[in-house]
Amino acid sequence: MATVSPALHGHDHADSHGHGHHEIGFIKKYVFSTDHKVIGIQFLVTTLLMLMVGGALALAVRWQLAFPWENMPFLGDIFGLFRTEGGQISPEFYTMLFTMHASVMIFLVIIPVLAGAFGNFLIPLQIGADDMAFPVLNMLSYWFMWPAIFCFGTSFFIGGATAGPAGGWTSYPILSAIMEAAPGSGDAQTWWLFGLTLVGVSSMMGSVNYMTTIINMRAPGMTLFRMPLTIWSMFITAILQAFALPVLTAAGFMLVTDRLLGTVFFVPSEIIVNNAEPTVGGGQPLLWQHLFWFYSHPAVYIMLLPAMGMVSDMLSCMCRKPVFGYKPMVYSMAAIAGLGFIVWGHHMFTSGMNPALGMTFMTSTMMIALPSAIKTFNWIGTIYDGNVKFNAVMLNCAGFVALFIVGGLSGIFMAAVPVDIYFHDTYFIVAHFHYVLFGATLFGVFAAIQFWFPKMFGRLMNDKVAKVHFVLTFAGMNGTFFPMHLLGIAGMPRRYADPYFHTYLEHLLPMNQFMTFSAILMGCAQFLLLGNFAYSILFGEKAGRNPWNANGLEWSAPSPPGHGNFDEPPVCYRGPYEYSSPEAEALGQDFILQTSPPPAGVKKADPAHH
Amino acid sequence: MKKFWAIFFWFWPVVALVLCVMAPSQGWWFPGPPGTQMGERIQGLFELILGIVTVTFIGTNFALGWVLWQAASKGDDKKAFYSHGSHSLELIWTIVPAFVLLFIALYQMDVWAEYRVQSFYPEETKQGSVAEFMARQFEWRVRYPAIGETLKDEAQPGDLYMVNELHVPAGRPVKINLRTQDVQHAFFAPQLRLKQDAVPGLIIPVWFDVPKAGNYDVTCAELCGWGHYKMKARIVVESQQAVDAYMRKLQEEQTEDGFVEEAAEEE
Amino acid sequence: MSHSAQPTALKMGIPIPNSKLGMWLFLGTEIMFFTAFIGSYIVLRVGSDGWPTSPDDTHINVIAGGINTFVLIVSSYLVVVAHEAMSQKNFAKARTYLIGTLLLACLFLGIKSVEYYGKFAHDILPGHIPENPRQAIRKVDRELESVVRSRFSAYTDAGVIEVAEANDFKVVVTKIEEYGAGTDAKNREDLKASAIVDVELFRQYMDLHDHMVSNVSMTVPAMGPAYTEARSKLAEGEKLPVLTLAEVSDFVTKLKQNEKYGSFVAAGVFDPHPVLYGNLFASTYFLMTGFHAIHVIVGMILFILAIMQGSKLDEKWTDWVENSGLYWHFVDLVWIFLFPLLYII
Amino acid sequence: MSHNDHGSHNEHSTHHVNYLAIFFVLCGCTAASVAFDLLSFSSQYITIVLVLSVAVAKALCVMMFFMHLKFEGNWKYVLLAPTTILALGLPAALFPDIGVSYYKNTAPQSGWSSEMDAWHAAHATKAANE
Ligand code: HEA
Ligand code: HEA
Ligand code: CUA
Ligand SMILES: [Cu+2]
Repeated sequence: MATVSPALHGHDHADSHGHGHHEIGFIKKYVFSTDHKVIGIQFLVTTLLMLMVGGALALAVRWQLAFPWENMPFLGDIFGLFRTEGGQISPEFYTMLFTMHASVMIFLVIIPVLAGAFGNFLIPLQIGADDMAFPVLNMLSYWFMWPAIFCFGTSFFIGGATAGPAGGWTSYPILSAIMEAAPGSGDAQTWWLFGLTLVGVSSMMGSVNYMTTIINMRAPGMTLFRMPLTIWSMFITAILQAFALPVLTAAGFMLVTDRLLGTVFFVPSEIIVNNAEPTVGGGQPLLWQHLFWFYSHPAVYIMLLPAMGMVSDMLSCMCRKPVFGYKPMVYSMAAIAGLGFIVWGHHMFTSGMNPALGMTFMTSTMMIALPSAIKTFNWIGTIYDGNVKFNAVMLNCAGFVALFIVGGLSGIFMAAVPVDIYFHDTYFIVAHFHYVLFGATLFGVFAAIQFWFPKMFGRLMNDKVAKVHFVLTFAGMNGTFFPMHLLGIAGMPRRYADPYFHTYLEHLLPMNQFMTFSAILMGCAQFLLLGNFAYSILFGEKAGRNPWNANGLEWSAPSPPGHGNFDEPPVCYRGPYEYSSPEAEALGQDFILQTSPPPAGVKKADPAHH
Repeated sequence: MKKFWAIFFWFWPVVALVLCVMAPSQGWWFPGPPGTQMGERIQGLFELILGIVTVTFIGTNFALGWVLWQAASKGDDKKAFYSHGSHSLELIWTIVPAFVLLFIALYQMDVWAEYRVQSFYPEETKQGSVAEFMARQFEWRVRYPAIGETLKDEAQPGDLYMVNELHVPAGRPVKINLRTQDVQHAFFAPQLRLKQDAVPGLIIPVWFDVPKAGNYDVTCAELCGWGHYKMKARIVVESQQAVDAYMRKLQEEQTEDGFVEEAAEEE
Repeated sequence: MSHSAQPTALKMGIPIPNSKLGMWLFLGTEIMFFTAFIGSYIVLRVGSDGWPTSPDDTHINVIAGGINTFVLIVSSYLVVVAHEAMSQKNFAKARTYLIGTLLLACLFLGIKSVEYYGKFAHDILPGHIPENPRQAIRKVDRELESVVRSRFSAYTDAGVIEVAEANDFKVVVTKIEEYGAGTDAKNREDLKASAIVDVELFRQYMDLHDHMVSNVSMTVPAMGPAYTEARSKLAEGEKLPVLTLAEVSDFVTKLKQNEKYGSFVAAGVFDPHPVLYGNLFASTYFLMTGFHAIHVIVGMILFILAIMQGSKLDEKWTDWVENSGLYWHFVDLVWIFLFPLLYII
Repeated sequence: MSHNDHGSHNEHSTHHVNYLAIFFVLCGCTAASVAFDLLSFSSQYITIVLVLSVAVAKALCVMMFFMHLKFEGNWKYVLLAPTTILALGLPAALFPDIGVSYYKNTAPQSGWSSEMDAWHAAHATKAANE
C-alpha cells in the first residue's frame, strides 16, 4: 500500500455504500455529524478544552494550599471571577473548586476523552467497519455532553462564590441530601446531580453502541483474538460502563429526590442539621456510598483500561515488536474488569461498614494488583530488545508505565485496611489517584493524541515540541504529586481549605508551595500541547496513510479517512502486532498490515496460537 | 540522545527515593511516634508494605530504564526480537506477586479485627464507653456520664459536657462512642494513627490505648461542609487521678449555673 | 444506516441484527438500573425494624395491583402476537394488536393514577408522614397553622391589618371592623362574621400550640401572645400536660365537624396517622412505581410511532416492533417483580 | 435504529410457540400470587417464598417465550449470566451493611412502639364505631 495523498473526502467509492449521498451541509458534516470520526474529534477538542477548565480549577486549589487566604492573581482580581471575596478564596469556594475540578476532570475529561474521543475514532477504523452501529445514537451521546457541561457550569456559577456543589465529587449524603447542611448549596448541588445523570446517559448510549459495533461489525477475518488491544480495552470498558453506570444513575435519582421531593433513602430520622427541624427518615447514608462506589470503582478502570489498551498498541509499534503476551493482556484486562466489580468497598474501610465486608474487600483489592502486575511486566517485556523509536509517543508511553507503577503501588498501601485507617482521606490518596489518573491515563492520552493525530488530520504533530511537553509535564507532575505521598504520611487530610490551621501541619507549607510551583509549570506546559495541536492541524508535516509503519486496519485507510472509512471493505488476515515477523521480513519491511494478504511461502504466525 | 531517555527514566525514581529517605528528617513523615499499640502495629504494617513496594518500585523502574538503555545502545537498523511472549515468565511474575499480596492481605487481618470487630476488643473496653464523642458542624461535643454512672445512649440529666476536648486515662484501653448529630464526619487522631467515620444514625465504638500522657490532636477527615478544615479538638491523656479531678471540676461548673437541666432538656 | 453491505458469508459477529443486539445490551443496563432500586428497597426494608404493611397505613390495594399485573400480561401477549403478525406480513393485524397494547398501557396508567390518588388523598407522600405520635401532633400543628395563616392572609392582603398585628386576635377583630366601615354594609358584615370565625379558629389552634411549645420544641415559629406566655411559663418550670395522640386526634375530628370552620380545617389538615418507617416506605414505593411508569410511557411512545405509520406499516418496521416488544416485555418483567415485592410481601 | 440484516430475520420469528398457552400460564400465576396473599399462611416467610418463586417462574416464561430467548444462540448466556450475577450480587453485598447493622442504629422512631400501640388500639375502635 503506497502512500496515497490524504484526501479530505476520500470518496471515490461512494457507490459501494448503500446510499450515495449528496452534498451534506456544513452543519450536518461538522456539527451534527453522525460520522464517528467527526464525533471522535469533537469529543477530543471538547475534552481538551475541559482539561484547561479543570486544570485552571486545580491551580486555584493549589493557590489556596500554597498561599492560604491570600488574594489570587489573575483569576481573582483580573477576571473578577470571585470579586465579591476580594479575590480571596472562601472555604465554601474552596470546596466548590475541588468538587468542580474533580467533576470536570473525571466526567468531562478523562471518561469522554478515552471512550468518547478515542473509542469513537478508533473502534470502526480498527475493526474495519465503516461507522458505528448506531450513528445517530453516537451523535446524541456527544450532544448530551453539552447539557451536562451546562448543568455543571450552572452548578458552579449559580450562586456566586459562596454557593456551589459542596459535597466533593463523591457527594456523600447527608451533606449532599439535606439543603441546610451546606447553606447555599441548594440548587447548585441539584444541578450538579443533573449533570452527573446526563453524563451517565451520554456514556450509556456510547457503551451500548460500542459493544454492538465491536460484536457485530468487525471486518471479515477480524476474529476476537485478532482485535487490537485498544479494541479489547474499549470493549471491556463499555461492558463496565453498561453494567456499573446504571447503578450510579439510579443512586443519583434517589439523591435528587431526597433533595427535591422529600424522599428519605439516605436520611436517617431525627437528624438535626444546622438547627433545622429534625428529619423524618429511616434511610441509610451508607447506602449511597455503596451504590456510588459500585459505579465509581469500576469507573476508575473505565478511566484506565482504554489507556492501557492504546499504550499496548503504541508500545508495540514504537518498539517494532509484538506485544508481549497478547492473550494474557486480554485476560488481565478482563480480570481487572471482573475484579473491579467486587472491590468497591475499599473506599469505605473507615466508613463504619461491617468489618467482615472490610476483610472481603481487602482481599479482592489485593488480588486486583495481579492482573495489573501482568500488564506492567508485559509492557516492559514488550520494550525488551525492541528496535525502539524514541519519539514523543514512545516517551509518553514509557511515562505511562512508570507513573502507573507508582500509582498502583501506592494503592497497595490503601488496600491494606489497617494502613488505610491512617491514610484514608489524607493526601496519600490524592497522590495515589493523581498518579493513576494524571500520570497514567493522561500520559497515555498524550501519546495517543500524537499517535493517531495523522489519522485524524492527515498531518503529524511536531515531535520536538511534544518531547519538551513531555519532559516538562513529567517533571511538573512528579513535583506536584510525589510530595503528596509524604504529606499524606504526615497526616494532612484532604479537602482542607487551610491545613495549617492545625499545628501539626504548619511546617508543611513550604512543601505545598513547591508543589504549587510545579503545578504551575505543568499547567504552562499544557500550552505546548495545545499549541502543537492547533498548529499541526494547519501546518504540520503531511502524513501518508501509514506514517508509523503500523499494522492496524486504520492505517490502511486514507489519512484522514473519508466518509465510510476504507477504500474497499477491508479483510483481516492476522493479528495486529506482527511487527518484525517472518511475514513482514518476506516483504522486506518490519511491519505487515492486518489487511495484507499473506505473502506466498511464509509460515503464518498468529498470536492466537501462542 | 537516546540514552538520555533511558537515564531520564532512571533518574527520577532515584530522586524519589532520595526524597523518601530524607523525608523523616525534614518532618515529611508521620507526626511523631505512634501513640497507641494499635498505631504501632499499623505503622509496622505500613513499613512492611513500604519495604515490599520499594523493592518492586526499584525493580520495575530499573527494568524499565534498562530495556530502554539496552534499546538505546543499539543501532537504528537493528532488528527487533520477534517474540509473542513467554508463558513461563508470565507465570513467574504472576505467582510471585500473588503470594506476596496474599501474604499482605492475610497478615494484617488480626489488626483489623482487633480495631473493628467488637468481639476482639480488649476486655477492659467491654464494660462500656467512657464518653460520647459527638461530631457536629463544626465541633466535637464530648458527653461524659455523671461521676459514678455509666454512659447511656440517650443524654441523662447528670451528664457532663465539654467541647473539643476529651480527657481519658493513660495506660489502659478506653472506648468512646462516636456519633454525629448532623452530617458525616470522621474522627482522625493522627498521632494515634486512628480514624473512624461518624455516621448519621449509628453509634460506632472506637477504642484506643495510649500509654503516654500528653495532648493528641483530633481532626475531621470526612468532608462535612465549609468548616471541615477547622474541626479541631484534642485528646488529653493523663493519669486516672487527673481525669477524676477534671470530672469533678466539670461537675462543679455545670451544677453551678444550672446548665445540667437545660442540657437534659435539649436532647 | 445500512452501511454494512458486506459479503454476509464472512460477516463476523453473531447472527442477529444490530438493533436487536443493541436492544438486548440496553436491557442489560436497564436490569442493573432497576436492580439498584429494587436491591436498595429490599435491604432498606430488611434493615428497618418495622415496615408498614397494613393497608390502613399504606393504602396499598392488592386487587388493583393484581389487575394491573393482568393488564400488563395481556399487553405483553398482544405485543408478541403483533410481532408474529409483522413477520407474517399481516401488517393491518399487527397494527390492531399494537393499538390494543397501547390501550392496555393507558389502562395500566389509569389504574396506577387511581392508586396514586389514594396516596395523595391521605398524604402518604415521602417526607410528609409522621413516624411517631409526637411528629403526628407536630404535623397537625403545622397544618393547622398554615390554615390559620391562610385565613388571616386575607386580611393582611387587603391591608386591614399589619402582619405584626395579625398575631393579636383582639386587634384583628377591631381592625377588621374599622376597615369594613368604609365599604358597604354587606361587606362589613361579611368580614366581621368571618373575622369572628377565624379568630375562634385561631384560638383553637393556639390551644394546641401551647402544648406543642411547652412540650415539644422551642423552634416552632412564634405566633401570638399565647406563645410568649407559654414560653414564660416554661421558663418558670411549669409544664402543660403532655398531649396524647388520641387527644389530638379527637381534637382534629371535632374541629373538622365544626360547622363554621370545619370545612377549611378539613381541606388543610389531615387526620393524624403516624406510620413507623412510613417515609421510607413511601419513598421506595413511589421511586419504583414511578420509574416503572416512566418506562411504560416510553414504551407507549415506541408503539405510537409504529402505529402512526398507518397503512405504511411494512416490513421495514418489523425490527422496530420486535425491539419495542422486547422493551415492553422488560417493562412487564419489572412489574412482575414489583407486584409481589410491593403489594404482597 | 438500524433496519439492516433482514435476511436472517424470518427464520427467527417463526418458531411455533403457543403464545396463548403461555399467556394463560401467566394469568394463572398472577391469580396464584393474589391467592397466596389472601390465604395468609402461618409464617410470612412462606408467603414470601411462594410469591417470589411464582414471580421468577413468570419472569422465566416471559423471557423464554415472549422474548424468544429459548430460540436464541449462546450469546444469551454471555449477556445474561453476568447480569444475573451482578443483579443478585449487589443486594447481597449491600445486605451486611444496610440489611443488618453491625453498629448500633439509633433509629429513634422505634422507641415509640408503646404509644403507637395505644393509638392503634384507639384508632381501631374509632374506625369500628364509624
Ligand atoms: C485510574 C484510576 C485508578 C486506578 C487504576 C486505581 C488502582 C488502584 N487503586 Fe485506587 N483510587 C482512584 C483511582 C484509581 N485507583 C481514585 C480516583 C481514588 C480516590 C477516590 C476518592 O476518594 O476521591 C482511589 C482510591 C483508592 C482507595 C481508597 C483509599 C481511601 O479513600 O481510603 C484504595 C484502597 O484500597 C485504592 C486502591 C487501589 C488499588 C489496589 C489499585 C490497583 O488496581 C493498582 C494495581 C497496580 C499495581 C499494584 C502496580 C503494578 C504492579 C506491579 C508492579 C506488580 C507488583 C506489585 C506488588 C507485588 C505489590 N484506590
Ligand atoms: C483525571 C483526573 C484529574 C486530573 C487530571 C487532575 C489534575 C490535577 N489535580 Fe486533581 N483531583 C482529581 C482528579 C484529577 N486531578 C480528583 C478526583 C480529586 C478529588 C476531589 C475531591 O476530593 O472530591 C482531585 C483533587 C485534587 C486536589 C486535592 C484537593 C483537596 O483535597 O483539598 C489537588 C490539590 O493539589 C489537586 C490538584 C491537581 C493538579 C495540580 C492537577 C494538575 O495535574 C492539572 C494540570 C493541568 C492543567 C493545569 C491543564 C492546563 C490548564 C491550563 C494551562 C490552565 C490555564 C487556563 C486558563 C487560565 C483558562 N487535585
Ligand atoms: Cu467534620 Cu469534616
Ligand atoms: Cu477503588
